[in-house]
Amino acid sequence: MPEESKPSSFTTHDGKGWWNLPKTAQEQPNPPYEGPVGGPWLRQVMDWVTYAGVSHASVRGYLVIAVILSIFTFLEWRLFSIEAFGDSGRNAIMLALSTVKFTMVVAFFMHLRFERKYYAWIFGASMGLGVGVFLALLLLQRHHGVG
Amino acid sequence: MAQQAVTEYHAEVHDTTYNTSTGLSNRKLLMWAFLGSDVMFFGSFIATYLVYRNRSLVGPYPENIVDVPITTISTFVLLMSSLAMVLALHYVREGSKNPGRFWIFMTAALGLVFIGFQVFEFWTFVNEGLTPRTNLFGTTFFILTGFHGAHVTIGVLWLLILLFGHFKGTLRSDNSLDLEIAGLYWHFVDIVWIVIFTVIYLVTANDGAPPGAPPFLHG
Amino acid sequence: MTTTTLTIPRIFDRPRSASGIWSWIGTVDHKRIGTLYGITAFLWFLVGGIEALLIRTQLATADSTLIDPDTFNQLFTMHGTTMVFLVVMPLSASFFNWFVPLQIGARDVAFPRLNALSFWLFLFGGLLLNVGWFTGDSPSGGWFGYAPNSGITFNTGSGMTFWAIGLSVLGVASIAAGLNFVVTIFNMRAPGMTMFKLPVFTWMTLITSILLVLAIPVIGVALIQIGSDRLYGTNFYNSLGGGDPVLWQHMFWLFGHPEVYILILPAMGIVSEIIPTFSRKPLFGYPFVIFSGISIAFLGWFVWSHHMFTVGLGPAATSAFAISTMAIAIPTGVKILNWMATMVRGSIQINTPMLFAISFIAMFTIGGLSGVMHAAAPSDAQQQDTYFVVAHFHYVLFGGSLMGIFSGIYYWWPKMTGWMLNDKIGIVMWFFTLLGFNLQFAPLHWLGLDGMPRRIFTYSSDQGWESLNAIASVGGYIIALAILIFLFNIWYSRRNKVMAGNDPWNARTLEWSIPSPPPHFNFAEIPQVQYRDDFWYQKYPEQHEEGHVHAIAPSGAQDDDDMMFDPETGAAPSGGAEDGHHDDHGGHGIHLPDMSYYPIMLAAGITLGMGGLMAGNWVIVLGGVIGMWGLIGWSLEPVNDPAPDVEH
Amino acid sequence: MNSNLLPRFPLRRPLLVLIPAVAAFISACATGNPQDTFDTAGPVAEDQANLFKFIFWIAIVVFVIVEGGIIWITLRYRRRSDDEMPKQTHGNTKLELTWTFIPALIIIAIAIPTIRSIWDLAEPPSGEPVMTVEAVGHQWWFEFRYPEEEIVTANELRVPVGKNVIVKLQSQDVIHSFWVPKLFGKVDMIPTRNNELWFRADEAGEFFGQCAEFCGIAHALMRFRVIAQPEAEYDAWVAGMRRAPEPPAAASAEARGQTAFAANCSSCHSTDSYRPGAYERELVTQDGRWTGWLANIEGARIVSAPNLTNFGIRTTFAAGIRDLDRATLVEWIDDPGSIKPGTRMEAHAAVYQGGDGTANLTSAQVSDIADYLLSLVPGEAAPDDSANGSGDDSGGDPVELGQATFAANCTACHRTDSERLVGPGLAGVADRAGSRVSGLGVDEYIAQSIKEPNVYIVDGFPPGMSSFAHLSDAEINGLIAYLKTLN
Repeated sequence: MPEESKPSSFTTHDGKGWWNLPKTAQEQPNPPYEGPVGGPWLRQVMDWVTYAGVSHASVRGYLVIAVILSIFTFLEWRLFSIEAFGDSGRNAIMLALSTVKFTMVVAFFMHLRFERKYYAWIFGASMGLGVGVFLALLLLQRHHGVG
Repeated sequence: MAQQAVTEYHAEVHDTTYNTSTGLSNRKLLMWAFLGSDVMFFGSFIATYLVYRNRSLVGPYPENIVDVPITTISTFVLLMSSLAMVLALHYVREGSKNPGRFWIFMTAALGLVFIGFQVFEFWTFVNEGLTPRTNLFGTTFFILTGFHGAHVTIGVLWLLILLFGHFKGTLRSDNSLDLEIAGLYWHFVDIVWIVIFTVIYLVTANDGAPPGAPPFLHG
Repeated sequence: MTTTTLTIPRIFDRPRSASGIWSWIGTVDHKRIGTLYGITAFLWFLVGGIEALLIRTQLATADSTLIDPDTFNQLFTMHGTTMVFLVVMPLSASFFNWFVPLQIGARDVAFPRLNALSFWLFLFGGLLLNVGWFTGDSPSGGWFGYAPNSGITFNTGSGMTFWAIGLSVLGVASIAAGLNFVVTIFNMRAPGMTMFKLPVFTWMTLITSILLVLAIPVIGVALIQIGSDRLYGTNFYNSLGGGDPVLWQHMFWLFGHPEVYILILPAMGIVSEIIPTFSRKPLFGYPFVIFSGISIAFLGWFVWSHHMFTVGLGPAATSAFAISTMAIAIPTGVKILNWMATMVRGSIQINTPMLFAISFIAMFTIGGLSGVMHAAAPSDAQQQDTYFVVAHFHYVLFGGSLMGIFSGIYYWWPKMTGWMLNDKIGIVMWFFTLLGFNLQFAPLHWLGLDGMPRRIFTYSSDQGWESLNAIASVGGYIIALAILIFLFNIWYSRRNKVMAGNDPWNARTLEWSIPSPPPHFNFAEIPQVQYRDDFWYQKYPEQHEEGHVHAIAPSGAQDDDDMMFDPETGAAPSGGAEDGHHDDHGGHGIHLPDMSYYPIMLAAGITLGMGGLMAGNWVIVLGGVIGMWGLIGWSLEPVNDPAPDVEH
Repeated sequence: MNSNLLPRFPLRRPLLVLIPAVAAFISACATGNPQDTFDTAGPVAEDQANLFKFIFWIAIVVFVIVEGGIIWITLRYRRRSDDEMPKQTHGNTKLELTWTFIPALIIIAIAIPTIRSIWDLAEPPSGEPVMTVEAVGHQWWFEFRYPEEEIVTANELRVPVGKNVIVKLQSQDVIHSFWVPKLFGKVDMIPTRNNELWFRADEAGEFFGQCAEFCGIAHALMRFRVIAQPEAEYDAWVAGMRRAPEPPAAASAEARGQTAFAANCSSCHSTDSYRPGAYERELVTQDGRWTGWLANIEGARIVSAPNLTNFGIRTTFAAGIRDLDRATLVEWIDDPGSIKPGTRMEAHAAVYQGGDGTANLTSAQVSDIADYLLSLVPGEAAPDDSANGSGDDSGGDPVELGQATFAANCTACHRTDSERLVGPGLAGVADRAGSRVSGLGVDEYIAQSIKEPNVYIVDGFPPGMSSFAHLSDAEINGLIAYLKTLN
């Protein structure tokens, strides 16, 4: 937490609506989020893609992401009809590809890559809980061996 | 260029800091928390679909009617609408009027195209004998994709209202948060579709009759 | 910067009444909404209580024919549904609304109109649930609605459909309220109030709200599924179409177990405020209490199948859920011991709120211990669906949640009204509550172990269950007597008013630093927080171990004549706090959100739209029109009118 | 905490008295009531009760410490003067960690026997002889099937003492739960799922069971008995269930009752499952009654119902809620809803329609039916392969023989007018039969339908009928002759 302000000055309301808190050290922005995965090479990639440090990516960055998403979607379609992988192999590939797509949209289009960590925590925790709980449910149902 | 980036950074951060305990906008926090809630909503539907996978007593089964190539196209359309959405936000924030309008319109239009694909798909399925009452696949498929479609529809309406606001001048670069929040919702609908597309189309589209169930005969 | 707003034609003016019914219908003030929640929930409490009394009357004797089985099924279905969704949850919500903004030093919640929407949806959803009492066809499939018994094949009336629709409406209300409080607690804290300086009640509200936001969607989906089964013939839980009735149980308890903590955590928060106050000691082990709350909430997601030990999960899954369930006992035990340790070496004032809080610990402990017995799956096979379970969860929900809530009512009543509830009558009420409660529910343990199943409308005399059932029924009537004493206390104390002043209990949190009842704007100046229990250390600076506190009075408003209230009416000072958006009072420049009719319109629209699924398409259309009107009006209506400066 | 305070504990002495008092109270808990979970009669319930008692004692210790502690703390530290100010202690990490770990240890102590018990009780001990029965939950009665002995009965499960019994649990409609507190904890009966449990009765006796999952309007009245008997008595019962009752004397009350029963009750209740092959047929017929009800819930006149074979040896009826005696049986037949609200019999059987819910029978008929039912006890005769005395085959009128054969074998599913039950009404069958399958004449078609019913299925009917090829040629010919008289 940011350092507490000196209690000597009791700040009054600044008159901009009930939701606005008085100006204190509290409202200083958190340090900008530095990305979910570190590593200098990744940061360089990110810099190129996003002008690191900006609160959102550039138009060029968005276009690059969109092209990657399109390629992945195309790949999914092409790989889907290949029988050689077998069912489980194909499912693994599909899940991997769509996880990448999912992450890219969340990280770049939804700006989670550039945002304060609160948002990532909220969304990540909900996703984690949902995946955990529903995987447990699926496992339980599989155990029943019905169908 | 690096110098410029740093300056831009400070400007941006200042712009998006609010007088709240966390410095985050109430509304954006609300939207993210809502998306967390919606994760559980769609999670429940998807889990139901997977639990009932391969358990239909009668056809049609997915392998009989699911059309992956067409849905790949509609998936692509929805992905592109996400791109249009970020571009719209970018230009509205920047204050570029016409590009902003164009991309908001494109987002909504691509969303409409996606809904069109879905309506077409539903229509085809019903014609081939699959309704929500037919079997478990029909029940879970229509409810899951139907609720996603409802989310898209709400998103399209929201975008059209914002587009109207942009013409009227109530949506400007200084309150682009309105558009950003709608954008978060829109992208969320997109990522939900990425999951649904994988689950229904790429993973289970080849499911046939479960053992013991009668084969489905076309016609 | 000036704002261009769309001007839309107004059918009726924005509400401005400061009193009368319209001031309540249009209100967005968190305190008024809290009051509305409280009164409405208390009325439902009376309804649910009457249902319980009818049930107990029927079961007081063997082979009773007083109530026919169908009515009995409706009674216990609605008793469960009412007490969970229309009583304990909204009573907690009433405290959330009243005291979270006050405890964190805010002037309102983050989204006042959304807050109003939550309340109206709760009210209307509750009405939808109870429509059946007027059509003669109340829900009768149990509050758990197990498929396929709740499906259209086996439950042909309209009751369970209204049940599904009504609960969905309540679900929207709960999610909206949950989101609101998450944002409020994260974002609206007074300067200096870091997360680990939050009062425990606020913390428990935050945890409860997060649980609401994440758990309600699961039951929402389950309700949509069973509703579409009933209305449109889909196959989700229709076993003839291959649907799996056990999936309903999974979905229901996936929600249902977090729901248990939604019901109990607020009460835990309330007693965590009351015990330190009346022991004159800070809560012992604050971080432990918080973290145990968090771990209870997290673990609560992975124990749901212990409600289903008898459906045949197989030994592996049963073992896993038995262990995870037992694990929850650990953080719960930590909380109980911390409350006790708070009292040790304290200076315990014995009065009504404290007695209720102590009873909470005592009774909740019993419920917790029988909970561990349920976690042991083999012995649970004998207890599941017997009166032992009924005893267990009433010890948790009545002995726990409701004791905590009554303790909270007595504790915060002076803050909410400005006058005290009579303590002597309160203690009499406490005595009868505790006596009646134990007479009513302790025998049920024995009945359950003696093989009496739940949800039976009668039992035959050869079972040997008569005497204990008779005792239990007497206990039920004693509880009813206690509630009558409570109503008498309100009437009596209102007639013989003893004014409370700002801080009648010598309490510890910020809400006691402002007048009772609080002014419309809560805090004339937003307080600057330095410590946990900041208000306490402002009063007793020498008590702080660091030995110093800031010397500033908690609220400048206290001594200011301008801020005095008429205690009779609770009305605002003539300076005009009610229309606080004017800049002319006290120079504080407080902008409060203005009243609005749109929340109630949107809520009515949603309710009509969903109720129309049963009532007919024209009702859906009507609901759609009203709802869209409300939604559009809401979007275009500025929070403050005339439009003040917005953020930039 | 505060161990130095314990000696001053003011409630110490009362507490020392309290502990044995509680113990005495608890041991007095076994009430001996019919569904007492402590008064166990078999290993499963005993294990479950022992686990409960083990946890209970731990819980009592915790209970006494916590509740005693609360009372003591409240009294000891009550406020004595208004201005006293206790030391502001915020916590003690060591102490708190201690009381995090102590509950954890207690929990582990409870978890170990719990897990062991879960796995121990999952299956019957291997190597010991087992028998299998099937229990089917219906709204609101239990059907019991003995697949090895080919017996179908209802609401009374007879088992031999000392033998492990595996019960396969099914449900035809909603979820029920199968529970005999003195023998075993409950396991749910769930449609679409096959659960099972096992138990053993170590002593002979009649044990009360009850449905434990809310299953609709008469949930409270869905009870049953497990009757554990010494092996020899059990074997005698099995043998008895394979024997036909003595046919009623001509013109007796029982004979009149049999006629009235055949006309009004036999489409739902079978009474002849002692015949060879009747077991499979009863299963198919029961399913047919059920699916027929589902297809037309409002108008159905048939619904799955308890098998009444050798009903007279039961001790209870109406799902275990009444002892079997003549007066109660008469009352039940006349107005079942007054004894068991919501019962499907009154809601659907034709004989209860059109009036106030009581049977459209004279009181004499009701009384005759009761007499007939009570007379259904295993006769002396050895199991007989043919129906109604094959000795009569040679002589007599084939139409009369056919009518008797029809009454005994067919009325569960077929009516003699044109109304459909499970199968089609057979009025006018002679006119239709010739044109159904080319190449088959009337007689041949009917004979084929009796012997190999599933070779040709008329549209709209389930392929549910089982073969009646075990009937003698004379009986089949008689049936054909009789059916041709129906118009």
